[in-house]
Amino acid sequence: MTGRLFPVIQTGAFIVLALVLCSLIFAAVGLSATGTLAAIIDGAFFRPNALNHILRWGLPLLITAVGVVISFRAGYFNIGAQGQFYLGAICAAFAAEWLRGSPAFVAVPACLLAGMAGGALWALWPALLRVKAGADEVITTMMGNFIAAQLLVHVTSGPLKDPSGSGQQASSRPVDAAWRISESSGSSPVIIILAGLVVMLGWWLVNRTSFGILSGLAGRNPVMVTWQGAKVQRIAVSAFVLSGALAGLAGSVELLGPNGRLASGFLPDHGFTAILIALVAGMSIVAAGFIALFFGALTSSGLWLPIMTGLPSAAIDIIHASIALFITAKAGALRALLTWFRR
Amino acid sequence: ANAAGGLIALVHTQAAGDAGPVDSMIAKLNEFAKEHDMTPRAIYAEDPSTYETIFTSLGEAGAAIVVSTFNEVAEPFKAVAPNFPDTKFIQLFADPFEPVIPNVVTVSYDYYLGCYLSGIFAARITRSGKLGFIGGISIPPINADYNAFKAGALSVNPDLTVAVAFAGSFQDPAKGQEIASQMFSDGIDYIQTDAAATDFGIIAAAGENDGRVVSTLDPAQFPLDPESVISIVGLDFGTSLYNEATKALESGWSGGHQSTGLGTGVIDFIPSPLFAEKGPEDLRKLAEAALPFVDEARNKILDGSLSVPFDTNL
Amino acid sequence: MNRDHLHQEAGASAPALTAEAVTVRYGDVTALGEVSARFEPGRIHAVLGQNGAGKTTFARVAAGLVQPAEGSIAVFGQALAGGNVAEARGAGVELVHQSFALPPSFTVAEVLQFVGPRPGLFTRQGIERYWQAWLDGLGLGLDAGARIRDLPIEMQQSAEIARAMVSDARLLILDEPTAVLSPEGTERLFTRVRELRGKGVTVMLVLHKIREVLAIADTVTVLRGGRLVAGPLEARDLTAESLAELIIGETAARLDAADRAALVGAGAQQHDEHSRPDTPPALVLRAVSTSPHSGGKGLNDVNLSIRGGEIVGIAGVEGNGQRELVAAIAGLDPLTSGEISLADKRMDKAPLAARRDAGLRVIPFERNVEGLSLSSPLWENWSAAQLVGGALLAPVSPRALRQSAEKAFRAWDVRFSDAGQPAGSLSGGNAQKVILSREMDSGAKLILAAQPTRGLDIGATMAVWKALREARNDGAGILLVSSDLDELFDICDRIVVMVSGQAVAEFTAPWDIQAVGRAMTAAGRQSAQEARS
Amino acid sequence: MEDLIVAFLRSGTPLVYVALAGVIAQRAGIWHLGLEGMMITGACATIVGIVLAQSVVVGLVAGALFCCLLAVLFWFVVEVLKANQIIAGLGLTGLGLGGTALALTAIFGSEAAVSAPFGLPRIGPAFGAFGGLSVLVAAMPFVILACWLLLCRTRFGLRLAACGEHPFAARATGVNPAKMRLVALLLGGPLCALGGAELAAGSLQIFSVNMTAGRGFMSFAAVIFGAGHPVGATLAAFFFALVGALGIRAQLAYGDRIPSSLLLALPYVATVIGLWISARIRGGNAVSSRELGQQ
Ligand SMILES: Nc1ncnc2c1ncn2[C@@H]1O[C@H](COP(=O)(O)OP(=O)(O)OP(=O)(O)O)[C@@H](O)[C@H]1O
Ligand SMILES: Nc1ncnc2c1ncn2[C@@H]1O[C@H](COP(=O)(O)OP(=O)(O)OP(=O)(O)O)[C@@H](O)[C@H]1O
Ligand SMILES: [Mg+2]
Ligand SMILES: [Mg+2]
Repeated sequence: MTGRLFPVIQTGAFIVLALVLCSLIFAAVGLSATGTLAAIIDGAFFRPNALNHILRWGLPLLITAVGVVISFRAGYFNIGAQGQFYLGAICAAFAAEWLRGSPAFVAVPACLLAGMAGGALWALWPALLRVKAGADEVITTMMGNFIAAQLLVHVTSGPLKDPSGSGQQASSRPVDAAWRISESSGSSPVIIILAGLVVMLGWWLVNRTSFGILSGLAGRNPVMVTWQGAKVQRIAVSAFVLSGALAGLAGSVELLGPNGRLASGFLPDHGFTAILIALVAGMSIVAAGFIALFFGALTSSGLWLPIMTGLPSAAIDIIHASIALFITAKAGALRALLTWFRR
Repeated sequence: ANAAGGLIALVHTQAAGDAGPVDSMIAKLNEFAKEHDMTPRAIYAEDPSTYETIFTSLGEAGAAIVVSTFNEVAEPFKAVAPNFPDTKFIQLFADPFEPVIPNVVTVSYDYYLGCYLSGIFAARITRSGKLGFIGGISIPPINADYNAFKAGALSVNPDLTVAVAFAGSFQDPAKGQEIASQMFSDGIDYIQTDAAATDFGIIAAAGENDGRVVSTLDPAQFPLDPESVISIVGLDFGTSLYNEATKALESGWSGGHQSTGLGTGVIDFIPSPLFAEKGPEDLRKLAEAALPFVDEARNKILDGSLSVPFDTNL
Repeated sequence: MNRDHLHQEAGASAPALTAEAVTVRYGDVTALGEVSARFEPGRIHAVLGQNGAGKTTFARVAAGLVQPAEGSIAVFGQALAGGNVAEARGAGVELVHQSFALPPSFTVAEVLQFVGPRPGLFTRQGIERYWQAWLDGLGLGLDAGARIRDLPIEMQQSAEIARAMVSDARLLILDEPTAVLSPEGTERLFTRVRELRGKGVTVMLVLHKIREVLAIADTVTVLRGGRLVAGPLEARDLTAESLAELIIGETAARLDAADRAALVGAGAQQHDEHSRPDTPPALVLRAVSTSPHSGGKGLNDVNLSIRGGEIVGIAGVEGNGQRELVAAIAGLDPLTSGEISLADKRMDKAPLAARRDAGLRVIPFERNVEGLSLSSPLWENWSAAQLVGGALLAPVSPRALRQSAEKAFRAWDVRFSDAGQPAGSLSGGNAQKVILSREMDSGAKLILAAQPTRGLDIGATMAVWKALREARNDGAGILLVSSDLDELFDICDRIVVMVSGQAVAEFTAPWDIQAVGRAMTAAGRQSAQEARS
Repeated sequence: MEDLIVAFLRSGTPLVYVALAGVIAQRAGIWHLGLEGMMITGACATIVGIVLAQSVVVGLVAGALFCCLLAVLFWFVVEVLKANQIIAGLGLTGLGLGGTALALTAIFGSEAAVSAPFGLPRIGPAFGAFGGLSVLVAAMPFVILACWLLLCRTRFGLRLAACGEHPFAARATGVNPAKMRLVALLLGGPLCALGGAELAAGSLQIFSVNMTAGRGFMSFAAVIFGAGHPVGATLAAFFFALVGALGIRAQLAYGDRIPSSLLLALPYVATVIGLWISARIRGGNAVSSRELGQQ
């Protein structure tokens, strides 16, 4: 049991280290460090409606993070979750536009599927570039994120733009109220069930199928699985596409759920946070579930903090950045430091 | 921790540091809060997904006044404001709400009209017959400004060309400089900017050679380069915020819509007084000659005899 | 051991290496426990022991790569602080690593420059000229401009030795240098080592093969389980049998005569005729050619057939198409022409998974790269073979797989503590047994065994041989690739010699050792002449 | 034409400096996604230094010092704490972007852009149309040459490359890869600072929040694209500058017909295509097996 507990303690310790770094920076610019840290906890867990907020921010992250786990386990550093998430939302928004007028039981599944297809496609080309040409997926998926962000600007101020009023919003028309799967500021049973399904299916895929075990082996040593006769390319492409589809699903959930419309530049850190979650969870699907809720709480707190403490938004960015900086650190490494100094 | 007068919050959806609307709103917010012993909060909301949560949180925190900007916050306002009847919501740069929500005031700006005037002015300043427009990101309000600028210019001389380019960011002065340099070397000699902090690079590019002028958007930019910044299409969000917040504290305040635009002092085409002193001789003369035409167009717009098309598509 | 005696023999000069109660721990594992020994200068010292006995660790302590937890080390009388390579190199110690440690994209000249004493700017031609001259003086036959990754393995080792000689090593340690060499390569290496001794260099060799120890060593030191069993002992006082006993301890008695003979290099033994002429062929290759790889040669018109119940050995100098042969049969290299049949079924284009279904099993060359995923759990490594044939979404039961894996491991006497431990935590011999337990199941009809005993200690080697013989007796056909002729002579029914991607000669028992050797080299020269003309 | 070359040099130079920092780190075995954060730090420190101390030298030195501080932090996290390089790099970038914004608030009371009264020295009117370029543009060829010599023509460079390619080989010859990586990151720090300084004070004299706008990431792409070679990365950086310039051309020519957002995506598309082509030619540029923090 201690084996399971250890990573949790380790991660907790490094989050503390990250917060210490933040406090140093805050102290340097004259902000109260302890006050800020207390406010973070307060905002995460003790604000009104805290649980609802945590679920609202955590669950879509969870869906994307499960996808990231699947592709990372297969050995591919697909950092394109953000772009795949955007493409999912864009495709779902197009589907919603085309299906205008149709009943919810048709439109909602269709939009969710369209979102998955969009995300999957946005993961497919880096996958093919990787397995066919050997082009590094870190760069291709990163570029994919930039391109997707431009696409989002384009569709929200062009083809999907809401023409109502003076037409000055860079966003799509609101989706039909009947299709919404959650309220704007909260979560809903539908999203909870969707996220639960994704976790369960993801867990099953990773732990109870051939694909799960072979992709885990391939992720650590593709040569070995090749010599076992597995088709590594097929595993790779499936892993990319699955992770893209899940990011796309999260995009369409955001569209039909809390957002209710497609807006230029929405949730710009979604993909990156999902990657953090996957890494912190140590590539475990179930752990990703809990860590996603932790990050949901952090996001919720980050929105509460400027209101309560007047903390500048840059300070919130710094908290996130320091956590990213430290959270993948490994314990026992400090021992290495001592050895190094002895040299 | 709140001061006696309560909390007044500005939720700005564009980044601070633009030497323009956002900076001036923050300054006025702080000034207003000090005068009324209120706690000011300037909250940067970059992500549209967070608007509702932020407004709800402000409501829950018992904010007295919440000010926000641009049409993107309209739907969140409609969703949140009814839940917090004691909080007064002000949306600057808005379409009117139908039906009116009793605790929301919307203020519309006809910024594009100022751009139209700049187009008229530009058409009379240019010697090459080539004008430029540089926006931050191609979003609908910026597109509308470009279309109005172009319409104004073509109304003077249909043979002019108006090039348009976007930097892709409101915070990228280097890109602004690169775009402006290319425009200037193409023979363009007048650029209207609409790109917040990106403008700094455009002004720098104009300063690199004689005969290049830019029209920007805030009086604070006049001194950056007195010989190149010829004018601005001003939009005084800060004053607007101050005025609306003052009204909100008065008794008998109620929600509704407020139109501001040309003629109210909030939006106007304003020639640079510094340029009038220090600008190159020939351009100063051209500017002096052009201004009466601008005034004439302004009057016609105000009395309704001239209608300027509003088009948010590129 | 009488230290005073050693000291007197060394005379005035200090010992090349003195270890005093050196202890090294990796977590819970005690890799070395209180090892004390003195090695005289100017001699060739062999260090022996089973896999995991601590030989590499001992070498690394001497080279400053590993900091001992306790104890001390002195080189030529100079005490070392330990754990500092620069210090050890300064004192004259150089270590040639078991798995070579040269950046593959470097040229030989760059490697030498990189370790060499000359900082400051250089030019490409400049260092190539300078180091070429230096290499020529050493007589290693290396091209200074060649890239490491393009060099055949023996040349890579030469480059390692050259690297070690740059700083005028006075104590040169070679960790299992012969594991990768052909018999001729080993001969050349030993000649070089003797030359070095002639120049006053002290050489320490980590070896597994008793025959080689007896051929080269002046003294012998034996480790077992991290402890010093004996040594340095004078080699001339030792026999093969006594050495085997020192290495494996009491189990030595259990060796069967033929293996014992093969292990100690007592010459090839005739053994029972196992092949059954009437069994159908498990593998038929007809005129198979493949395209050349980067650095290697493709197969060229190879005809080969292996019957069930027969072990066919592939002999040849490394890099003459053995890899390509295995890859082609496994379906990992596409054929440019020819036919492959497995158990009478044409499989020219079939993927490896289909070939596995037909009974093909592979023990690949590189156990740590091609055979195992070192950071993955043992049971996953074992399960891979069960999973690749089926659908990707086929449900699996980890618990059942784990249990089957554990059962297989126990049947193969793998020393493991938990099926969930990473494969990399096993010793080389045990890791090889994990592969055997996966590949040598009852469904095996044709087993490709590529260098299955490379780097294994004598006990593990024996286990592999036993397994191969049993599989053969159960009717499987076996293709055994090995650079160790004694191994081939001991267990093969037939030996095919490969040169330049061609099968140039075939031998059956009784073995004509000279003829096999001639085929490996003479035909090579001949084909090289053909290529030139 | 001259104008175009000037604009091209101007937009390429900051990328080149930062990409060189990335190359040095890459050679030592570090995927440096913190370049963006170091670059903005350099830009901020330079302008703030000029404003507060009225001295370019103070600005540059401050930039170099802060970047070195970040380099040490990054090194500590990835090398000592063994954190995932890519995530830690992105974290470092976030720290740089957020830290500079916070610094502005702390020093000047708001995130408003800061103008400096003067920028880096220019090369002077003697060079005609090029006179407006900063001395850092003029120094660039020498810096590239120095990097090339250091990395490809000295023993130090070989050692650095060994640390990246085969750390065990380095360790086995007495080179401490951890120390070498620290040195590599510390060499990169001032280069990033110069890249940032050129961006903010080369032809502009302004610092605004987020003004690097992804240039650090493009520099990193140039490192990969240029195969980790200083000259290759330089060419790649200028290739990106060229594509960016062409993107502007395209906007000026077709801006009213093709949506600008799509034209703005051109550099990224070009990067992907370039990476693809270079991978095909070189037979792949993917790092085959990354340590992904699996436990
Ligand atoms: N880096 C390491 N971490 C943990 N354990 C190690 C490490 N290196 C070696 N060991 C363990 O220390 C013991 C001695 O290993 P060593 O490599 O010295 O053996 P060896 O005699 O060289 O074996 P072989 O014949 O297989 O080369 C083994 O049990 C091995 O598993
Ligand atoms: N060239 C190398 N590069 C990096 N690490 C190495 C290298 N050589 C050895 N090591 C490390 O040292 C440890 C021991 O290596 P070694 O090659 O002695 O293995 P071994 O236990 O002897 O196995 P085998 O029986 O297969 O030879 C390995 O776990 C490996 O991590
Ligand atoms: Mg060893
Ligand atoms: Mg070994």
